[in-house]
Amino acid sequence: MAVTILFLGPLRDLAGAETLEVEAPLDWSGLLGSVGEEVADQLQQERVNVACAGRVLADKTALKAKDGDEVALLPPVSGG
Amino acid sequence: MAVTILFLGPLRDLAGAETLEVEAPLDWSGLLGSVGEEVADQLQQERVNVACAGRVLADKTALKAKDGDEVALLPPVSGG
Amino acid sequence: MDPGAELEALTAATPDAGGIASFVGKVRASGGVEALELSHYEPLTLPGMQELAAQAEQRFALMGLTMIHRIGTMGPGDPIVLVGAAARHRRDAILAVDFCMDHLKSAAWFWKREKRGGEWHWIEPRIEDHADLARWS
Amino acid sequence: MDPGAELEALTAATPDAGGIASFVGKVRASGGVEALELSHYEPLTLPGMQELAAQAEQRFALMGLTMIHRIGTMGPGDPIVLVGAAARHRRDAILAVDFCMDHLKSAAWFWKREKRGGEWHWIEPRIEDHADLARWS
Repeated sequence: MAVTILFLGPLRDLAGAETLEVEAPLDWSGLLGSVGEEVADQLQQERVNVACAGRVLADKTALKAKDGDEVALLPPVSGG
Repeated sequence: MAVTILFLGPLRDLAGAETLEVEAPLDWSGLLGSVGEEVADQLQQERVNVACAGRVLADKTALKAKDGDEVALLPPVSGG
Repeated sequence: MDPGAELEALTAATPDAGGIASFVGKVRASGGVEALELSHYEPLTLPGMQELAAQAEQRFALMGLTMIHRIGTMGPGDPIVLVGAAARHRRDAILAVDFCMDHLKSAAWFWKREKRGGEWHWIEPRIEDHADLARWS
Repeated sequence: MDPGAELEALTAATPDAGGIASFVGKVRASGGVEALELSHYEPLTLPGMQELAAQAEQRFALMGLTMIHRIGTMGPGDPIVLVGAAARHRRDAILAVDFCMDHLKSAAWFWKREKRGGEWHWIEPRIEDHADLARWS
């Protein structure tokens, strides 16, 4: 099993992929190291959120993804 | 020719009629004397307006209706 | 009055609008009201509504505005009034509807009475309606 | 999505409401947008909208609330989002629509991009959208 990183909205273009499979467990520094420099830069901005296993993290630097978790990278939204 | 007094909304019930024909010309005191005590009481309240010949009077006591004019007595409105 | 058809027509007439806001007021189906009667005074009512529409267009950046107020006797469930506003940006549309409805409720030349238990009762605007209207001045 | 049919259904489901307010957001027919694409993140988007509906029902005295947001690719003139609110009193309905739209625009899990001149461009919320949202907190 592994952790699936999911790129949403404009981060998908930056990553050049929809998803990325990485080895579990995955923490914040592991995430920054896995996604490439451009996405890592975005991730460090306050306006980008991270969800793990369907929940938005109040503190994304506390990420602790385990086997089978999906980690979604959530840029600023724009609906309607 | 004459002046037609038109009772709108609840004033119609108080007057017991839709319209009343009176002799021209008609001024404020003539109006008060023509419409019966109950309607006259209402007319003296600020929230009741008077229109003459299709225009709401800024000062209803300045009413000067002439032959053929319609004088409409307008109680507080309630739409929608 | 068919509110759906009116809103569809407004939408079709304003292809460049980003959105359409609307409000439809209707006779409540319960609460004991058997019928509602709206009367007006033609020489004032329509010019007043045209002036209201002009004010709304001055205040808000609108692409279209529909304002319909029925008169006569209506039954439970019947629509009474419709305001629809089309605008580039949504808040202009929503605020225009809010503005027009507040004025139609307590500053347009309509008088309303309800039939309950076989008897007609005249309705005056609620205190809240006057307070709602005062927000715009 | 058929906004007219949705509003008709909401009206039919709330016979005791005194009014129905609504907003329909759509793709503008001009301005050079060839297509609009809305994406979402399913594990968050629907629960987020359900939470938004619960907040609206807590804040306003509503009898019914319809909230639909499309995803996928849409063309000029297509509806994107619909909010309809039924209430006893009109201002609850109008304010609920205003509240839900402000949140759907800049606090719900949707991402929007536009195709112009054959190229896709991601859209961020406008400054005004954030200001609109801040009114409610």
